Amino acid sequence: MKQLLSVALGVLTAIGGFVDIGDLVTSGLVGSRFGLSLAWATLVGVVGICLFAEMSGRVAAVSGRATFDLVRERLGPRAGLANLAASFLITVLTFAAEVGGIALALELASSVNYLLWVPAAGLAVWLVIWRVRFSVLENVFGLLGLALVVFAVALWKLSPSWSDLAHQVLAPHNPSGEGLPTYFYYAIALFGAAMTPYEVFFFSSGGVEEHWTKRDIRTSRLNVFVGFPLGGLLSLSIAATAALVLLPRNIEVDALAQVGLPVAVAAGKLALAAAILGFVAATFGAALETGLSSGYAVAQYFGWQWGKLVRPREAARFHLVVLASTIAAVATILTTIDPIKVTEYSVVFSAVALPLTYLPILVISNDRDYMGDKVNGRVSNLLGSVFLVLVVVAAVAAIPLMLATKAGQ
Amino acid sequence: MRASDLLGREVLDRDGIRLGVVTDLRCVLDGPLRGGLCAPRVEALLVSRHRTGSLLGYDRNEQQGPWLLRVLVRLLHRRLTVVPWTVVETSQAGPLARPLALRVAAADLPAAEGRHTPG
Amino acid sequence: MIAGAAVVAVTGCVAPAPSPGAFEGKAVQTAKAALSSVDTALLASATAVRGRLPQPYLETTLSSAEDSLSSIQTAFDSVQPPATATSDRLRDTLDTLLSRGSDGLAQLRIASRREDHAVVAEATRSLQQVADGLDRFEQEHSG
Amino acid sequence: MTVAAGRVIDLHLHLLDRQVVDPDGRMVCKVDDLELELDERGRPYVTAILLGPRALGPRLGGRLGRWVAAIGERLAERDRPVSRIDFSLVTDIGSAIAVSRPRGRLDVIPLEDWVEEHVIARIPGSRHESE
Repeated sequence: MKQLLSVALGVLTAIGGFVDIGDLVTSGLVGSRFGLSLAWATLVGVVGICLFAEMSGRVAAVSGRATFDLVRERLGPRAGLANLAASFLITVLTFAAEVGGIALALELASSVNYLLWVPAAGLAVWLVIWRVRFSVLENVFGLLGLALVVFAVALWKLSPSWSDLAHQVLAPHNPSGEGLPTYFYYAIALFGAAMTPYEVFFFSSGGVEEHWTKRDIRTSRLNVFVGFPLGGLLSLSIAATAALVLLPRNIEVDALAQVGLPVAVAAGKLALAAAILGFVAATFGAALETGLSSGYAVAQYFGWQWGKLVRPREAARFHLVVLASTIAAVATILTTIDPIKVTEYSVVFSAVALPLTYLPILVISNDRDYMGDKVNGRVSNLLGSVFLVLVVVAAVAAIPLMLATKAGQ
Repeated sequence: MRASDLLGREVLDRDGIRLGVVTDLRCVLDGPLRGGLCAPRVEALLVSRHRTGSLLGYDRNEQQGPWLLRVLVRLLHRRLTVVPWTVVETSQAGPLARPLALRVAAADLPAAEGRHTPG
Repeated sequence: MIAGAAVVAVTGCVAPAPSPGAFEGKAVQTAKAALSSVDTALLASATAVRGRLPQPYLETTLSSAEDSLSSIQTAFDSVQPPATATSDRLRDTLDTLLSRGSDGLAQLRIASRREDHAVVAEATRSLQQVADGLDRFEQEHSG
Repeated sequence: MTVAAGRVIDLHLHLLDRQVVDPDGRMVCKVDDLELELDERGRPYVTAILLGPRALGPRLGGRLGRWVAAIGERLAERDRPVSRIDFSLVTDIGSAIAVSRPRGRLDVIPLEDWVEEHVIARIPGSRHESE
């Protein structure tokens, strides 16, 4: 019974943990501009994150090595350092976006300008990382993030023509008025938002910290294969409500407030309150994950002690990096740069960095020295290879498309 | 001397023909006993034409998947040569000659053997 | 660093006078973005009138719509129009709409905060006209 | 992976850049480089794990590598040689490299100690595990 409970908890937190500011904004934005015609990009992204999160979890359980250990071992110190620099910058950028997201969500609840919330949000995130235990943090924010289910409720209340929605998903087309480069630019953004590298840094490091063994592989798989797809459904619900309410009214999402509007239209104040709670929890949870991940990446590259299970004094340099990242993230948002723009850039740059993270995972999960008999099966390898090609294509295309479309304008 | 002094070093054979660069040092744990383990002793140099991708391990493992990566990496490392330490010119005292010179001709070195993973 | 460079490349483009065609394209883009802001405010206000939107959310939505409309207008006004009569006319028409939109949004925000229903209704009507104007402008000049 | 005498390993693939852990499971460092010595027959064998910026720098190569090494030089106490862990302390070579002495008694990571003492220890709550 207790085990069942812990599995259920894991699944629930995975759902809540999948959605962050990048998913909220990108899904809402894409839904309001392209309807569900880009749903395929989210679906492909969900398959990708399931695939690689499962591999990284398995590697963590069998070899006790987290993702950035593998990056350095397999790419060598030089390419590994370049990878670290890129991954670290993107993780901190995403961290900044999440802190901005917390502040924007709090502004929606209070109408107090978000800039005033930013320092408080940064401090709260850092305090939780400093003092609160992993399992508590994961469960609380994962469960509160589930409040985002109101988007599914709102979708149902809008009583759309389901066959029409299904048709948009299954027969993707580019609605008139948007150029093909823009269409693919947003496809990459959705893909990047679903597969953000920090998710595997966090997932694998968490597994190592909790001393997963081979026996935990099944639990890890269950969390991944149930939690992430359900999280993907939440993203799709957000996109669908935007497509139904905002698209016909010519509203293109450029603020978090617009993402929540369809919920109010469909289901009223209480539902909207739940949506705001979900925004705060999802962005706060993701801020914790990105903040920790910035420390994980650096500490794992240099071989420093890291983690939340030891006293902060014993992982001094790790905590120093987390502290510095928090300050950098808060400072970034305090420059009054639009947090939504930061979010959009963070998901696109995430897409650029995908191969850097996922290649080493694919290689090690095939290495018998590490994995013994738990190496990838044929299906994992076939899909893994397909996705490796896909992430390389997305990474190469992202920046040119960004420049060509002026970041999707 | 450090391991990094040998890694990446160019290797020329007896006739001065370039063999490639040192991608790895193959060791046997039979050196002087130190503590609980015998120290790893360098038995041979693995020499390939490039360094890129060698750390992925595909150049040394026939089985490791996925197929796509194996094919790509092994294309880069078509000729992986195992150079026994005994044929490396080490007469000079102090730092080793740069590039490393061999006492034998390239043709006399075994090639296929290197494709197997040790251990 | 790459990130910084790309951000600069994407956002920092100050161009000289565009061609009439490009200017028209820019105007259509501007109208589209402005329409999005105005319609957001209208939707939020209508939802609030139906009692489905809490006051803080409404205020935040309205002021962010106002902010984006004002930055859209600033961006458009900073473009040097090509020296043709058509372009000047185009600029005047759109600029009038944008200004009316800004005024309407400010009026709506103020009235909403005071919960002055009569003025809200009036501001909504005038914003609806702006929205129709922007929509027409977009239809006429695109394609 | 267990280690038997006579086992064959590739230094770069199986030893360099791996995580070093102490008997308490604490992380010590990465294998930044390896120190080799020649035996009586002129064959090199591994005598120590080298670590820290002065070991990593030369492996990075180029300007960045020189820069990292120079920083290491500045941080190090005068005349202190590059930090090393003698190979006699190594007890296992696997997905991590195990050493037999606890981290605190290896005396190889002065920077961690400095950060601990001057930054982290001054923040309230640094001595306790999370709640």
